[in-house]
Amino acid sequence: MQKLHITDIHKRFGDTEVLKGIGVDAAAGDVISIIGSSGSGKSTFLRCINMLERPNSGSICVNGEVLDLVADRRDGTLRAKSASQLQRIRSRLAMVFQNFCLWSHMSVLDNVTEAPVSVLGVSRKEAVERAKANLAKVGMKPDTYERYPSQLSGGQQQRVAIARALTMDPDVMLFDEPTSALDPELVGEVLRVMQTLAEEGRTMIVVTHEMGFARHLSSKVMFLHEGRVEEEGSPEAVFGNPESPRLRQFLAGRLQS
Amino acid sequence: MQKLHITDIHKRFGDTEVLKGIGVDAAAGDVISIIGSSGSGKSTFLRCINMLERPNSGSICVNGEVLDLVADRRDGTLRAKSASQLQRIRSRLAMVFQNFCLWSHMSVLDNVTEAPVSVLGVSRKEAVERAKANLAKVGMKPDTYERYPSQLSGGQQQRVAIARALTMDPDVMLFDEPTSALDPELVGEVLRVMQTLAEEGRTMIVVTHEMGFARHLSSKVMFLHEGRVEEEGSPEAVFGNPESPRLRQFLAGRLQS
Amino acid sequence: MLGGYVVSVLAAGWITLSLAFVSLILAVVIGIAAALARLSRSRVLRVTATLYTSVVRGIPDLVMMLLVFYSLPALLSQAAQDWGYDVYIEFSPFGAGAATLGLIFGAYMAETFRGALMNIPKGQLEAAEAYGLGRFRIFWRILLPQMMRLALPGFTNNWLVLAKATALVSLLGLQDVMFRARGAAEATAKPFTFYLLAGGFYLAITAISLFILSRAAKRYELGVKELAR
Amino acid sequence: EQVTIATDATFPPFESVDADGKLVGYDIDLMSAVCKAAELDCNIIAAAWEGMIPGLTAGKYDALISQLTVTDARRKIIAFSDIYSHPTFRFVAKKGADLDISPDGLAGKIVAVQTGTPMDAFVTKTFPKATIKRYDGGSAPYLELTAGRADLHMSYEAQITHAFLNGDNAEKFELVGPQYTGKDAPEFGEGVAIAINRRNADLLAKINAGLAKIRENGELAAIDAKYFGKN
Amino acid sequence: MNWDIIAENLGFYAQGAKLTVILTVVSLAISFVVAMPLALGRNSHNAFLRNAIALYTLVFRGTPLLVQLFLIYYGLAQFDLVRESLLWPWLSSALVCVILTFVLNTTAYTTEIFAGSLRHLPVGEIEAARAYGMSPFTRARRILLPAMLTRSLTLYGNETVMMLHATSLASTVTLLEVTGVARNIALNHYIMFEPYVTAAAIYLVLTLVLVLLFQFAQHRWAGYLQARL
Ligand SMILES: Nc1ncnc2c1ncn2[C@@H]1O[C@H](COP(=O)(O)OP(=O)(O)OP(=O)(O)O)[C@@H](O)[C@H]1O
Ligand SMILES: Nc1ncnc2c1ncn2[C@@H]1O[C@H](COP(=O)(O)OP(=O)(O)OP(=O)(O)O)[C@@H](O)[C@H]1O
Ligand SMILES: [Mg+2]
Ligand SMILES: [Mg+2]
Repeated sequence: MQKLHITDIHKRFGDTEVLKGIGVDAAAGDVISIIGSSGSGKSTFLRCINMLERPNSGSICVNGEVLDLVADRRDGTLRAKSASQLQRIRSRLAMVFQNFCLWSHMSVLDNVTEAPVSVLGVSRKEAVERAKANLAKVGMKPDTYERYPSQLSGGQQQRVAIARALTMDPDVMLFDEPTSALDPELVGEVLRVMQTLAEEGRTMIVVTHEMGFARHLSSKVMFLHEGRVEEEGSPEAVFGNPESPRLRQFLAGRLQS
Repeated sequence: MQKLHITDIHKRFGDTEVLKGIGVDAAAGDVISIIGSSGSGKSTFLRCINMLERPNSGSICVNGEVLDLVADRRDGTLRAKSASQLQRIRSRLAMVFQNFCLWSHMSVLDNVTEAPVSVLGVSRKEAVERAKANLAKVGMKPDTYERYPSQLSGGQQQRVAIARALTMDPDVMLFDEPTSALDPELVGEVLRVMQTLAEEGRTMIVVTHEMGFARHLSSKVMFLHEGRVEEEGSPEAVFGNPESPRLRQFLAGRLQS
Repeated sequence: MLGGYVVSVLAAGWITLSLAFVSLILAVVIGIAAALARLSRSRVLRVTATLYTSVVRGIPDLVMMLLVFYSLPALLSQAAQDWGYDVYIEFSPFGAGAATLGLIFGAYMAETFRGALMNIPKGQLEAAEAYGLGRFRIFWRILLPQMMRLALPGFTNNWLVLAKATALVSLLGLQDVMFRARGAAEATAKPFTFYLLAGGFYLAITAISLFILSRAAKRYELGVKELAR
Repeated sequence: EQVTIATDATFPPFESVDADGKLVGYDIDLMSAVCKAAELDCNIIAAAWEGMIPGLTAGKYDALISQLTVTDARRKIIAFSDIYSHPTFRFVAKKGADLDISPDGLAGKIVAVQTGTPMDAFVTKTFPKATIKRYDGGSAPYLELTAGRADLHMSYEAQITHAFLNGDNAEKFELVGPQYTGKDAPEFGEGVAIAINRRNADLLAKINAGLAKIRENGELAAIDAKYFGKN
Repeated sequence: MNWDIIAENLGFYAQGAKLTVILTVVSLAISFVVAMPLALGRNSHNAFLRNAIALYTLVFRGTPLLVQLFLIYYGLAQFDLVRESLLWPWLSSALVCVILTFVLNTTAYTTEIFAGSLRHLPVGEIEAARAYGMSPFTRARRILLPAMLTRSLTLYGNETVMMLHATSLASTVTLLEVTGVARNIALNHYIMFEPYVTAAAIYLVLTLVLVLLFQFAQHRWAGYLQARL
């Protein structure tokens, strides 16, 4: 079944068009990696999928449900017609932000349990249990649970953000560079967690700079360049036999470790 | 000549000791990579070097000048005796923060020219020239110069932060995961810039998760674990022949790309 | 004999206090609603709230009070009579005073809260939206706690001004601290004694408020990184 | 039905509050006597000067007693009872200031008065060359006098003697100039009376009847004697 | 209605408006300059400085402006020492006393507003300024003050409007600003609605000018704080 069906997203900031018609299709269990150079529009695209950014045109369909969009009278951007529909759809899409965006006034545990309790109506007790399990999965030790985000290291914040998304038990997960602040060991661990999720049939869209992840774990890779999908296909095709010169240049740039 | 001579830094947050006696020595042109798992104290150590975090004990010596430290009466942490000495020393140490910390009320160009003009007394015109050169070096296009940090993508913010540090033309540069938000192509570019800096004789301390960088560009690698230096030495020794089991585990965790 | 006057001035304290509290509650409710309206995406709400905050802040409280208490009932009665109803509309001083003060300070509170909301890092709100939290929930769990912290300096100022603005209600015949102090000053020809006494009363309220609010601030500063010294 | 009567209780000895917060003074005693005589259920309350006449016309108060002088201008908007006393008005100044109370004599002098009172109207009209400073309260002009910011102040003679010329001040300040009454200048009005809403002819009649009664039975004279020691 | 009385007195209103504007602008200009260093001092590490400023803001925010004006205008004049001092030519002037009082009062509120914003600046940005070796003065001038001012705009806007309205107290010491003119007419002609509505209209216009100025400033300098709910 089609879990996510996004077509032809355009997005302008002022005069500059950042997204020039991008879409993505994902079935259950698909892991789609989005790669591309800095500023190519990856985060913006991800943010358009759950309407944190209002696209100028395009359509969004999650789990077979089409999100009703209307053009705003003032600037012509699209907005959700029904706030409750948007909320429902968003609760099925969990997102890990590039800069984490943990709630700074809540402890680690509260950050992770907040959405399940208040959005999904999970009981507090169950939410705590799930939260602890997920925090453990990403390697957070129990002595950090009562800390505030400002008292965590960068990598710890990122892991809490991942645990927060996991605890929502969503249909589709949107990851924006989920391992950028992690050391290689943890990257491996988190990627293993994501692999398990994929095997459980969860759909994932992952913006990443980890070519290892894109190559080995994803079912499809999209290469974004200046707001367009320059190339997409299976990892083997994209990495093994890149067609566009931009992609070839992009892949050539990295150092071998 | 000894550019940086830090000894035996201890740092506690409340009851937990985060740094348990760490030091580092660096000569001109040294590139020292600090690796270690998330939460091991890398950022804290870097922040102690320029006294953004007050250590509980230890000594700091930059460019042969010993920073005078006295114990604070209230909590016993060390603070600089003379504010002007601290400023002078800090102006020779440029830092790139893990979460960038750009000044949100200034445009990109102002962010980069601010410190050279107001701290080093460089003329505005020259600062702008230098700033533009450095922004170009890290691949920022001129159309972004007048934007505010909030209008930049994560990678762009990180590049501005790097350009800001470069424009200070410092003796010692402190980088806290300077390439975490960058795509592989840009990582390559930024690392090349850093390589040039090293060749010019500039000293760098780099906290990094890029093992490629640590292995190929650094003159020395330190592996931090739970607030201690678990292992240090030449990259060949550390990567080729890791002694401590923790380091071996750490290095084994990562995926091959 | 002076002692008796002192007692009578201070006895009016509870009128001042209860009026101040009722007005404050009104002002906070109105203020939050107007602040949210000003930042909302709906043009109608935004324009209405902007009009409200600009116009209401534009009219001096003294004038507003006089108009509401004296002219408005007269106009309303007149209108009612024109329509053929012989009713006489009358506001109680306390009610009219509290309503007017609430309305006026609601506008100041609205600006205060708006400023605070604008200073909340955008990502905090986005994360809440992305997880599908409902509007009410977002407000209650994410915005309010952070807004409280940021709004506290302005809120404190507004409250202190409001507490003293209650003295205006003496124009409507309500005997608050300032009214009594003035009466005592004239009766005894010792104005300084009684104005100082009134000043002391308000100062005490202020000191107590600041103490309580600084406690509250501590509660809301939790999780905020403190700058190393 | 209760009759609400407002007074600006900042004008001793005519009306002020005592230490218990009770209203006291000449006008208060008089009003109570009138109410008793007219068998009215009266509630005398303290109000702010600025809000009194508007409050009366708006119907918030039924009557006012506050040494209100009867003038033609006021008659246009409110009704007055029969006049119950004829106050005298005086200047007060520093002893030995040797002032010439005439339009030219006061040229350049600073005269302090309470805003919107008969005294205000009188000095404004009679001494155009003087600098006139207007204050809200009854006591502010005295403070100006002692601070030396004003040369003269004009008020009810009884108020000056009662509220100001006692203790220390009696040695430094004195009443100067003629005793003015309504006969000397129209601004001082015909005398003082109780103000009543013009629509309330019924109440006016009752109060006038009460006034007549206390005048006849000597109560008014007794109150006069109590406060001013004259008959 | 008696609008002809208002028409006759329009000249007075014009003079009153001029005085109102002068009082507002002078008080705000002085207090703005003074409040900036005080705000920095209010958050200083020096406990004595911090507490001294806190005490000052407590006293001047804690007592009614009317009482402050009363004590400064009438109170000081009761001391022979003051009257014989060199300052007396200044202190005997109502204008000087009024401006002095207003400045003392609004500076207290403004200091707290600025100090509050300062406390809420993102810690990382201040750390970055330190890390680049900026001296405290440079840090204040280039980072703290600009960020503080832009983040306080809404609150400071409130304070300026409140100051504008507070100038109405000047009439209690014989300075005839707009409210004083209105009160004179009201007391002399026994009308309330017309003079005060006229006054209100003047204040409204002045307030709207302030509001527009602040909206412009918000747009021009605080655009980086993205307001959006
Ligand atoms: N203000 C604080 N209060 C309490 N604990 C803190 C505080 N700041 C940091 N810590 C703790 O100190 C430890 C070291 O943090 P640090 O930021 O130095 O880690 P790091 O090595 O940089 O990790 P990362 O790679 O994730 O950035 C972490 O366990 C962190 O939770
Ligand atoms: N609010 C904004 N106003 C103007 N331009 C913006 C705004 N937000 C983003 N942009 C621009 O849109 C482009 C795409 O940004 P986006 O954050 O999607 O990039 P990205 O692909 O995620 O990059 P990175 O890998 O660096 O995170 C960038 O050039 C950025 O400067
Ligand atoms: Mg991005
Ligand atoms: Mg770190």
